[in-house]
This record gives sequence, C-alpha cells and structure tokens, in this order.
Amino acid sequence: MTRLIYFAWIRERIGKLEEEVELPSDVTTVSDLLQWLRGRGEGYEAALQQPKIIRVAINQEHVEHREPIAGAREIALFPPMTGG
Amino acid sequence: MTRLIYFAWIRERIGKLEEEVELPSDVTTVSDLLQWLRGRGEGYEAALQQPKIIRVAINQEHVEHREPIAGAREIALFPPMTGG
Amino acid sequence: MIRIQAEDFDTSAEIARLTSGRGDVGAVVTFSGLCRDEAGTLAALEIEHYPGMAEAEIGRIAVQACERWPLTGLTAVHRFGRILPGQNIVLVVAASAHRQAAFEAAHFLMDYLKSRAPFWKKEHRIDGSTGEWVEAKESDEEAAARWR
Amino acid sequence: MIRIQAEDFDTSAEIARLTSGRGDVGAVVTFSGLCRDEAGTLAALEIEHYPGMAEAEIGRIAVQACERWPLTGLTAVHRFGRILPGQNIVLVVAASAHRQAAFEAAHFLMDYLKSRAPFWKKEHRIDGSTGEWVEAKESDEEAAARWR
Repeated sequence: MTRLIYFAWIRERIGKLEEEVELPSDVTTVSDLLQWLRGRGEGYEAALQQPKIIRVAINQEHVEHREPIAGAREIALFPPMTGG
Repeated sequence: MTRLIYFAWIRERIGKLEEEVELPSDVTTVSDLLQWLRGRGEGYEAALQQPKIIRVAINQEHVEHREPIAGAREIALFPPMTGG
Repeated sequence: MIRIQAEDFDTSAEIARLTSGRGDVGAVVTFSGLCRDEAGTLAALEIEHYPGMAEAEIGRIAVQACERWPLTGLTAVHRFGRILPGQNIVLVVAASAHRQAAFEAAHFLMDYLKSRAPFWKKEHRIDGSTGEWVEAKESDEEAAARWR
Repeated sequence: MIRIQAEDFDTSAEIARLTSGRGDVGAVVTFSGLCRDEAGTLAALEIEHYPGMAEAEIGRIAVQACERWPLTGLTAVHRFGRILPGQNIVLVVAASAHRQAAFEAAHFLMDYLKSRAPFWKKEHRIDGSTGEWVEAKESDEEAAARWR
C-alpha cells in the first residue's frame, strides 16, 4: 500500500486529504501515477487535467515526473508552491 | 575666516579639533589648501604628508582636491572613512 | 535552525540567538515577509503546508546556503494558518563575519524558499468571498534560477 | 529616517516603525553590523564621527536609494562612542512591497555608508595598548563602485 497526500486546490478538487492505494504493477513512474489517478473519478480528473503543472514529492523530497515510484511509502501531489 | 575641522588620526597628528584661519588669496583649491597647511608645522606635515589619501568636505559635502574652496565656511579634513 | 509555526516571531530575539555571547559575528541580515492587503481587498491569507517536508526542504536549502557562504548562523521561521494583512509570514536571519555573505545567503534562502518550500496561500477577500489560491509567479522561479 | 546616536537600537522596534498600521509592505530587509573581537584581541572600538555631516551624508545616500527602488520606508541608525565586541554598530532597514527592492536597497545603503559616511574606528586592544585607526578597505570601495 502507498499513501497519497494532496494539498491546496488538488486536495479540494479530489475531496480528500489523503488515502491509501494499491498501485497496479504497470504504474512505475510519477507520470504513470498521475495518468492512473485521472481515471479514478471526476474530482481526480479536475485536479490533474494539467499534469505538467502538478508537483510531486516522494517520501518528502521533490521528484521529476519521469522518476520511478518504486519504494515510495508516501507520495504527495501539490500545485506549484507559494511560500515565503 | 574659514573654520577647519580635523578628524581621526589627522586630528591627533595636528593636535587640534578645529581652528579658524585666514586663507591667503592664492589658496584657491582644496589642493592648494593641503599644500599651504603642510607648511604650518611638524604636526601638519605629519598629518598631510600623503595628500592623495586625505578626504575633504566643504560645508559638510565631499569634494575632490581640484575643486575651488571659494565660499567655504567649514572645511573638514579626514582619513578614508571606516563606518558601517 | 528551522521552525514552522502558527505563532508570530520576534526578529530581535532571533538575531540575539545568533549573536549573543560571541565575538565572531560582524553582520546579520534579516528578511521578513509580510501579508499585504492588496489595496484593501484582502481580509486574510490562509497558509497551508506539508508538515515534515516543509522543515526538511527548508533544511536542505539551508545546508546549501551554509556550504556556499561562510556563515556563523542561519535561521528560518515560516508561519502557517490564518495571517492578517500587516502580519509576519516568514523570517530569514543570516549571520556571518562579513556583510556580503550575510546578504547573499539571506537572499538565496528566500528565493529558494519561495519556489521550493511546500507552502500554499489561499486568499480570503474583504467582501466575504473565498478567493483563489495564490498562483506561483514565473519571477519567483527565475529568482531562484539565477543562483544556479 | 536617519539617526546618529550613542545608544543601542532595537531591530524589531525599527521594523515595526516601518510596518505597523499599514498593509502595503510585503518585505523588510535589515542589516545589523556588529563589533567583532578580532580573535579575542580587541577590547573595544571607539567610533568618531562628523556631527551634522554624518546625518546629511547618510541622508543623501538614502535619497538615492529611494529614487532607485520603490521603497515604502528606509531607516539608518549609526552608533558612535565606545562599542564592545558583540555589540551593535549600525542598522539599516529597507521596506518595500517586494523582496528584491528591499534586499538591493539595504545592500546599496550599507555599501555606500561604508565608504561615504564620515565615521572612523579606533581599536583598543585587550593587552591595554591603544591600537591603530582601522584602515579603509579597498574591497569596500569596490563594493560601492559596483552600484554605479
């Protein structure tokens, strides 16, 4: 099981703070994950329709979309950051 | 009469905080003033032997050595500044 | 030292933490980021963050700053929750023997924090409406990129 | 606001002066310059200044900063007299809507102040000797020159 965490408007559109999912074996990269999530319902589609702008962290570190998700305990999806 | 004010090691070498002087009519620029002052005694010579590094302010504004001193009420001589 | 907190901070106290009892600090630069009222239209900002990662990511940026400049101390404090116009959001304090290092490290940390630290701001408007999530600015990305 | 004084200053209070009661300030950068102990050899610095011109010259530099960057406020405080290691010497506070302007204006003001404001430092050594007048550094001239 992998824990997915959502922030800001991604959290609002999906309607969940977080969830535990069993990822299919053919979901191996961050890109695959975003594509797979879009098929899980309207909220997901609304949140992830522009996958390019989605930022992803695996185990609390930023990753590129091409990177593998093997070994991820916690994957976070969020919009571009606006701290500071 | 013109008021001359000295700071830091220039003040220490000349041995005066300030003085009022009557400038000769041929002392027209800052350079002339420094040259004239060097003739006024050992302390002045010790203070002003490297005229290039002496900074000068007329009426509390920085001036270059080539500038005229006409109209100066207050002329200050000091080493390069080390504030901040 | 990195802190993520709801409470306000005191800049003088944070400077003292990096300077008191020592004689090797010649320069301290602080940056405070405050909530603006957007010409009177903003009632409050609501700041959301990713607990755990926020501390870790700012820590990673701080380590880079310490490797790059000869610092004697570095502090970052970022607030979360509801912030009113005029209130503090973020503080960076960089201390060094010399001013150039303190200025550059503080500026670097802020530029990176803007585009790398996992915080998001939502606007609440004076007219009662819940405004939009603040959009990331291209200029913030560019500000971070110039340090590479 | 420019102040030349013997007393210490409080950075938080000076920030508050530029920010309290207003909603247009997004960024405040402060620079504090402190007396270093020179590896334990320095007992104190004695800072001499040119009263009148010190205020006037820092004021002229501050006006240049205000013309060059969109600032909402700018403060400079410079101390004179006997300063012990670890104590404050100088404070600059620059406030603006945006961080780049606040960082640059504070850095500019400090660089110019170092090589243009009429202050001189004399060193008193731990061994009881009266040390030398601090010599102006070439690097401070260069730091000011890069803003031209």
